[in-house]
Amino acid sequence: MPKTFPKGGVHPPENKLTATHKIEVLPSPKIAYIPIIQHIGAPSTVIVKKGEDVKVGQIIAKSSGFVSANIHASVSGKILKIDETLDTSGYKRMAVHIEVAGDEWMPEIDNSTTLIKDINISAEEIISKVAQAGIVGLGGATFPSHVKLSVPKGKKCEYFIINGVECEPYLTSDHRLMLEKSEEIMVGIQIIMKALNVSKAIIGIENNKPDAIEKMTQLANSYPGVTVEALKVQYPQGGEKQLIKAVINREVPSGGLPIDVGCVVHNVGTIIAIYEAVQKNKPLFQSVVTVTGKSVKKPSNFLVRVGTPIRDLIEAAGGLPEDTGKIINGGPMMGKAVYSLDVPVAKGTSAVLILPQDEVKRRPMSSCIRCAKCVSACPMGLEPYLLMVAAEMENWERTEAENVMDCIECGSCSYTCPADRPLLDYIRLGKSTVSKIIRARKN
Amino acid sequence: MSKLNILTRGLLKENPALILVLGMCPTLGVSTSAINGLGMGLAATFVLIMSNVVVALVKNLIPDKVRIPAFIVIIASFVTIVELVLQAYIPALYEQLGLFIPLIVVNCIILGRAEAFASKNGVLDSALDGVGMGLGFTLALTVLGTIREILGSGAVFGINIYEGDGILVFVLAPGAFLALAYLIAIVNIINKKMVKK
Amino acid sequence: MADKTIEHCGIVKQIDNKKIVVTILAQSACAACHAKGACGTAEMENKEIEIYDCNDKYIIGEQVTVFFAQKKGNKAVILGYIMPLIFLIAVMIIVYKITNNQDLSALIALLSLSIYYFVLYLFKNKIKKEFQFSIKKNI
Amino acid sequence: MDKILISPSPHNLGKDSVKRLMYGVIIALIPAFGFSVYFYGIGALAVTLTAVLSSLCFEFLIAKFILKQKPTITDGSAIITGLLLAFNVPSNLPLWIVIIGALVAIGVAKMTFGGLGNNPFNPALVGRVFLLISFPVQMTSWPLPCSSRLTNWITARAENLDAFSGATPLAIVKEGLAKGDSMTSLMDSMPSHMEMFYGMMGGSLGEISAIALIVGGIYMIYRRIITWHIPVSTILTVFIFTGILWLINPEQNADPIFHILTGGVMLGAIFMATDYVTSPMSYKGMIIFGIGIGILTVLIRVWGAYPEGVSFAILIMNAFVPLINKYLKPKRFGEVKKK
Amino acid sequence: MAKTESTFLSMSLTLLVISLVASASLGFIYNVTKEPIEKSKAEKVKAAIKVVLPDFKETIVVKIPSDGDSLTCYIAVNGTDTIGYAIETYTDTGFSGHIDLMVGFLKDGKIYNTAVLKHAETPGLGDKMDVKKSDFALQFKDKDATTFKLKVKKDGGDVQAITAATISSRAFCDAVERADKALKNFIHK
Amino acid sequence: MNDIIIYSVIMLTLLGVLLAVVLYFVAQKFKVYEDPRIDQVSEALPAANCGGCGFAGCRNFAEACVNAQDLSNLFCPVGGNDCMTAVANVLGLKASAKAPEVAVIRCAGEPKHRQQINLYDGAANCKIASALYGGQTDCQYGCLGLGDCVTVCKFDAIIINQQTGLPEVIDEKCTSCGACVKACPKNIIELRKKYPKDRKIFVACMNHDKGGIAKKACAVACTACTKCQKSCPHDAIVIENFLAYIDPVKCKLCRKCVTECGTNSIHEINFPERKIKEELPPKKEVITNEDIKVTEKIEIKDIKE
Amino acid sequence: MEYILIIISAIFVNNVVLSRFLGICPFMGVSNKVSTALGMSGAVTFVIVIATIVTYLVQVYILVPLKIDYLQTITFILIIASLVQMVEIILKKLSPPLYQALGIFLPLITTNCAVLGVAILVVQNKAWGILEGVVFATATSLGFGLALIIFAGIREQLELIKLPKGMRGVPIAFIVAGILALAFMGFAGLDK
Ligand SMILES: Cc1cc2nc3c(=O)[nH]c(=O)nc-3n(C[C@H](O)[C@H](O)[C@H](O)COP(=O)(O)O)c2cc1C
Ligand SMILES: Cc1cc2nc3c(=O)[nH]c(=O)nc-3n(C[C@H](O)[C@H](O)[C@H](O)COP(=O)(O)O)c2cc1C
Ligand SMILES: Cc1cc2nc3c(=O)[nH]c(=O)nc-3n(C[C@H](O)[C@H](O)[C@H](O)COP(=O)(O)O)c2cc1C
Ligand SMILES: Cc1cc2nc3c(=O)[nH]c(=O)nc-3n(C[C@H](O)[C@H](O)[C@H](O)CO)c2cc1C
Ligand code: SF4
Ligand code: SF4
Ligand code: SF4
Ligand code: SF4
Ligand code: FES
Repeated sequence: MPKTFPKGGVHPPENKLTATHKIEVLPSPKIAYIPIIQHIGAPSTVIVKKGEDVKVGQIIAKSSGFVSANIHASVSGKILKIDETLDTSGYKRMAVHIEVAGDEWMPEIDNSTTLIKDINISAEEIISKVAQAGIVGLGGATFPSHVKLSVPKGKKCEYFIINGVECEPYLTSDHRLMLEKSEEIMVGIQIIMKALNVSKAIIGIENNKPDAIEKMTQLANSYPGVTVEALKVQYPQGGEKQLIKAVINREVPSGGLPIDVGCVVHNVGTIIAIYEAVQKNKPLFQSVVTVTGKSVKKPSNFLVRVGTPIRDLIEAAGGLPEDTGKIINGGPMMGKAVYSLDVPVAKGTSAVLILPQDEVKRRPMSSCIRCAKCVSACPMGLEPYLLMVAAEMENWERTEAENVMDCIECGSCSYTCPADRPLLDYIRLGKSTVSKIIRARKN
Repeated sequence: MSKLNILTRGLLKENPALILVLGMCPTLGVSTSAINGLGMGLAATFVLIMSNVVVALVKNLIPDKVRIPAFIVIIASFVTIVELVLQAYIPALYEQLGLFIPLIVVNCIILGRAEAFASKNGVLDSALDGVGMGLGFTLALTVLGTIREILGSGAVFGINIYEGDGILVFVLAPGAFLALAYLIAIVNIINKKMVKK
Repeated sequence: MADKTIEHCGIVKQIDNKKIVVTILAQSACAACHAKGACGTAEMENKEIEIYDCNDKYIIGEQVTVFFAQKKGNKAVILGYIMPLIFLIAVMIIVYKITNNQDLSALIALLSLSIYYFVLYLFKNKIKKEFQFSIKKNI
Repeated sequence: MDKILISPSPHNLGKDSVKRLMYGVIIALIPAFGFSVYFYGIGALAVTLTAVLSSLCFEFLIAKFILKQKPTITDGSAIITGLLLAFNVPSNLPLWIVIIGALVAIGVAKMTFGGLGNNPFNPALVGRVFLLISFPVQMTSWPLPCSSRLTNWITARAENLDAFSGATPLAIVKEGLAKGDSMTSLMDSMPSHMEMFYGMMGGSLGEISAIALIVGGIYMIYRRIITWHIPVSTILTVFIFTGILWLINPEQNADPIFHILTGGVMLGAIFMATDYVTSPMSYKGMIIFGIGIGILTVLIRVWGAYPEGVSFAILIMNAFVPLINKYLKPKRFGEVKKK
Repeated sequence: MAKTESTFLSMSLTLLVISLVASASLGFIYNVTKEPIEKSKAEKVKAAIKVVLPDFKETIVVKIPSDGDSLTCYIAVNGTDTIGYAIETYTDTGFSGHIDLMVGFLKDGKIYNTAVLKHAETPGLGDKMDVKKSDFALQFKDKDATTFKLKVKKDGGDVQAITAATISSRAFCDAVERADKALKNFIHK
Repeated sequence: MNDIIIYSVIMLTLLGVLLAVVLYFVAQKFKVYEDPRIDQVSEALPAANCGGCGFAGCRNFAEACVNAQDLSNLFCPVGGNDCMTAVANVLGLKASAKAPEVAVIRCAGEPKHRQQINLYDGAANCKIASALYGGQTDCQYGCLGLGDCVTVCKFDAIIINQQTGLPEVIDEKCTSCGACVKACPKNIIELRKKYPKDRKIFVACMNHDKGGIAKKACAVACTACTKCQKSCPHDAIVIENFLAYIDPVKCKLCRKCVTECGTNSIHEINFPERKIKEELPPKKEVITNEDIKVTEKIEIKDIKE
Repeated sequence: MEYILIIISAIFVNNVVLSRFLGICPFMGVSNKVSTALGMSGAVTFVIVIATIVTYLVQVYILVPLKIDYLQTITFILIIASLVQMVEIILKKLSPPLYQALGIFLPLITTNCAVLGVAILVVQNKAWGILEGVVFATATSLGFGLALIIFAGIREQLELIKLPKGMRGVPIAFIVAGILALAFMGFAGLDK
């Protein structure tokens, strides 16, 4: 029996349409819109001005704190303006508009494909390079990676876990990266193991990617301490708490972080970014994006510059299909719906999903039949039906008492509910209200 | 408040059993048949009127802090009288009502009216209030008893109205709860409509 | 956790140098009752709670929330009602086994409750420590 | 192109719907229904049709005219209630009694609470127990099953009413033991275990054929309509508890296989205890719920006034469901132990 | 009139006076009703005896032993003629426990009639033992326990039980049998 | 016979005295009877238990009143001044007077005024929708039309107008409890001073964007053009953050600004028809089916009792 | 064995609330939250047991010998009323904090049908001595507690539900009680 996490989870149809499509490089857009908030944490401060010329890889916004990240130009050209632009949040936020001219890179960046294996800098230097390069987690949360690499005093990291699960249906960017950049990943792992000072690294990959498992296992033989764990296909195995449970059978305590059980988890994309930052001085300004959907003419995996409007990606994939109902930035379970094609790709964008109306239009909800399917589906052992009612009745004490803050917003509950109740919608409302209350209490 | 109002509000608008939901134990316990309901209702009415009158008479003599015990003594005396009289002259009813006769003492309606009305009003008003509330209670019990008797044993006041046994549950405990629940619901709705008008 | 504490609205009545007295309206069975206006037995009773440890400043007449742990409430019930009950029944059974006289054993059991209460009295200070209330300001 | 939709995640929708689940249960009930028509003929058909149709009617009328909601009779839950009510009564029950049962089940036990999903008690069982207590005579005289009914089923219903009155095996055992007969002699007059497994015995029309019910149960588990927790824990508890009693005194107690094959244990455990609305939400809770049903069933059967106890046991445990839900929470991931 | 203040004295005094008045008047009423109460109790017994026995003039009350307990037996006489025996019997095996019956036997030991004095059986089921509710009790008329087995048919006797109330029927038989046995014992002695 | 009476008398009298003694102790030492004024104050209150006063329920408010030294900070918006006067009379204090208020909806963006750019398909709840996106139109400030304010109003005083997709306040029912103000995630609802005959003038817009952007998003948006400000003879209009606001205290209902506004975003309500017909952009056109579509899925839940 | 039958009978078969209809007021009034229901049943048990003992002794040693048992009702109610108050006084005097804790934890019941009803039932049963009486009283209160707690659980669940308008509050509570009583009928005969 392949390992998996023991409780909850669902198994939606996988639909990995682009699993065999090689990553193609998409040319730079005419105008790039680079948002200055692309991560969890404090927004960065813009350090360029309108009219200035920038080069690829040049810092245009500086990290404004420990939990924050630098933002680099992904294209070269002239800054048109710094203005409010619609981003994936659905709100207008500040972005730097760059009119592309040529493709001039910062000189220190090594733009070759040669693999550099030797790691000859110290752990501290690695972390500072990662921070410099503005790397954030590409697994979805876009949490600044250098924070995770700086293990707090008193804690010890025993395992470095590589998240190659890609449990979301449709998405294949991590899968392709594992096939096409396997060596880089291995070197990246070595770098991070050095930074974290750990000797054991485990790559978790779900069984629906046998080619990736095979390739990584082969390579792992020549890298000491690295092993590959094949996992049963089960959503949300990619959630770091579930992954840790599945791989080393430890439970991150409620309200805790992976480091509390001696783990650090990184996504494979993040690892490649770290490799490039450390070995090639290349900051994070590109992203591998799966553009897919059942009606999409040419579903593909693209390597895209940050700031490219998703319109360009969709065009490259054969244009917007007639029956489009929803455009999603990310996977169908956790991604964000967007309604404008002008939304730019950000660091954390891993997919643009175009789903037809009849597949995504929600059915009207009926009353809860207490079937407990949501309870058995919840990987966190919560009772979604109860959380929803509590949030609906605005009984925040109860919502909090029922551990709403543990919800990882995986959506398994809403997915599974036969009465089509918008469980997660209300649970999120509960979470945000309760966290406000908790914050107010602390002050 | 007009005298008529005092007299009639207990019937529907402030019906002690159906609107105020007081004295539920006897209401449920003795409403197995219309006649039992009527008997219990009248017994309670008697105690209610008498205690209201007496309380209204002596209300100023009683210091505030012994008010409740004094009322209890008064009420309990009348209950005992009812007990003795029933036993002597209507022994059949006495046996039917059983435990619930002494329990009139703790019936909130009686103490409640003594406290809330009689201790603040004159003798005549208190008597009228007693009559109104008592009849309201009696009405509720009789109606409930009739419903349960018709459904449960196919009779009204012991007179058969259809053949067969009826739906037995209604003379048993669950039927009491169910019938009362719907009766209260209906009366509530009617009352709300009347208030609106 | 909301589910595990009991809260009551109260009003600061008196403030000494160390102690705050809060009056709360005990939610007696009747307090929630729709018919309490018609019913005299309703025990609308003000209870006074003394609070010893508090950091914030309060003023007389201020609305506060008094709360204490559900667990302690259960403990209070056990100390106040369940333990004496068990004690009573135990004494009754023992005395009955010895004397074989039911009524006597009942009487003795009843009287023996005073022993229980005496013991309770001895533990007065401990109990006082146990049942502390806390207050917080109403937001 | 229409407007682009937006909504919070997830954007993927599962394919389960209330209707699919309910009709799944109805499909699972078909084998048992087939057996009962085979054994009881037109009586079974008439009672079942009456129960289902009147359940639908009452639900429609109440929803439309009293609650003023949009009637939801197509979701299938009222059909299940009707079916299961019919399955729990004798096939010769006068139809007007069946209609009263449906009224109580739908009107009192379900719609009074606001309809599907809100009722704390199993509607079909409330209907059934209501009838059992109200019409003890009619509810406890069963026709004997007889396969010939199918061939001449036109006349069968009329005959059923008086000619073939029999008792359920459990009632025979209870009476017999009360009279002082020994278990061995009672068992001799009883159908064999194999016959009971098919359903050759007296009883309510849907409860007799264990095999048909088990097939239905397996189908529901396969389609993930129910999980195994409640049926297995219930049946196992009955088996173990009666097994212990049997081992202690085989002359006074029937054997455990007899107990699980008779008196609606199968029907109750597989179809009625598993009703979503009235059963606990966590696996732990479901198992406790099942054990509770098992123990109560045996208690009532062996020491109580009723020969059959499943209906009461389920209803009583229904009452405990909110407490079970309150105190038996699923294990939270990464639960921090409180000191 | 001003409201009386709550002082210790006034409080005690009021309650004292109220109790005094209450108890005195209660005592009075008790005295008045005492006789009627006793009379009505006696009436009830007398009425029952009249039902269960043919005409008679007077009764002699005796206690007759019945395994470990004793039953009240009213010997009905017309002058010196013994008409029959009315026995106040009971059973504890009713569905709701205790049942009191009056059973009348003629001189030859035949049951003349029965009457229910007190029961708490379920209305609609067990309460059919009352003649007013069903014919169940009539089947005991003119039966002799030596030929008519006082057991319900399910238990191998001759009594047709009330449908769905076998327990009550059984209890009824038990009470009648108790009276029968006690009487036979008594007469034989 | 007489024994019985004597025993009875002794028995009951003893008990009576026992009870008196017990009660005496209870009364003397322990019981604090509830201030009877709490009941009286409660009676004067409207018993709506809406929380508009800032307390959990009417009774808590009554308690607070009884315990307070003065009533200046205590006000029941539902009962209004009459009610507070009654309370003050009971307590012998001075009532705090407050101008009666009424809720107004500060958004007029009907479907025909603002172009719908997407279709919200999540849970029908304004808070959820607003946490996710700016709404179904380009205006990030406008009403979402999902009716949180309706759910929360205990007096059935707000309804969603099926044609405009916007909430409307029924003035007679509104008690100015403020529940809707708290409920609206877009802060669209304001409690405004109640003028005679329920007349009101206010800017029905919350759009803080610059004029051009605002105007593009919604035809009736306030563009902060300052025309109204200039026209107001009472200096009642302030413009802040690209949005005009009419100070209800200063406003004298002269209606000058209303005609001045180029985008028709100042609303006048309950005024008599103007004598001189002015060129005003038509207020309400025939509404097409297309426009109502958005509001169809609003499920207005039962108001909790 | 006899005691066991009394216990089973009082808790399940003839449950005070569901079959004897005693103590309906606290049943309806206090059973909103499971936690209070639990505490409440503890308190009720104590009060009922004490009241039973005292009234039994008074009945057997005072009322009956003096032939004034017709004063039963009035004596019992007075005794119960003072007893409850006395317990309070004692607690308050001995341990004010404990008293305060109980005060805000528990709604207080002084007199209700159940207390008086049980006292009367016990002295009415001629076959019982005081031991049986105490067992009966305890079991009855446990039955009261059981009903109260189950009921509180169901009501907490119903809180989360939109009930039809007319049924909210008392009517739905009675419906639940009715169905509960129906279910409890299954225990019939267990006390034999
Ligand atoms: C407020 C906050 C603080 C965090 N602090 C740390 C940290 O100190 N060390 C660390 O390794 N990760 C830290 N994380 C990162 C989380 O462990 C987690 O990796 C990140 O939120 C992304 O996880 P996800 O993609 O599963 O949501 C922090 C996250 C948040 C939101
Ligand atoms: C429900 C859920 C599913 C997730 N699925 C994946 C996944 O399939 N692949 C992945 O790399 N990260 C996934 N994540 C994010 C991880 O939890 C975690 O944040 C990430 O692996 C940390 O690596 P990063 O900091 O490099 O992003 C998921 C998170 C959640 C909450
Ligand atoms: C609430 C209730 C009350 C009952 N009352 C009686 C009764 O008074 N007398 C009786 O014999 N059986 C009564 N029964 C029925 C018995 O429990 C039992 O089912 C019946 O006596 C079986 O006898 P049968 O063989 O005559 O059907 C009652 C049942 C219930 C549920
Ligand atoms: C697995 C399953 C079992 C069910 N069992 C019952 C049942 O025993 N009785 C019943 O009335 N309805 C049953 N239903 C239908 C439905 O859940 C029931 O009517 C609700 O209780 C009504 O709110 C069942 C439904 C499912 C899915
Ligand atoms: S409650 Fe949260 S963690 Fe649980 S299934 Fe729903 S979204 Fe996932
Ligand atoms: S899955 Fe849906 S219907 Fe089932 S319990 Fe959860 S919320 Fe209710
Ligand atoms: S409209 Fe708003 S302020 Fe007015 S009553 Fe309703 S919720 Fe209260
Ligand atoms: S005004 Fe009402 S409908 Fe509009 S957004 Fe605010 S709460 Fe929602
Ligand atoms: S009437 Fe029985 S407890 Fe109130």
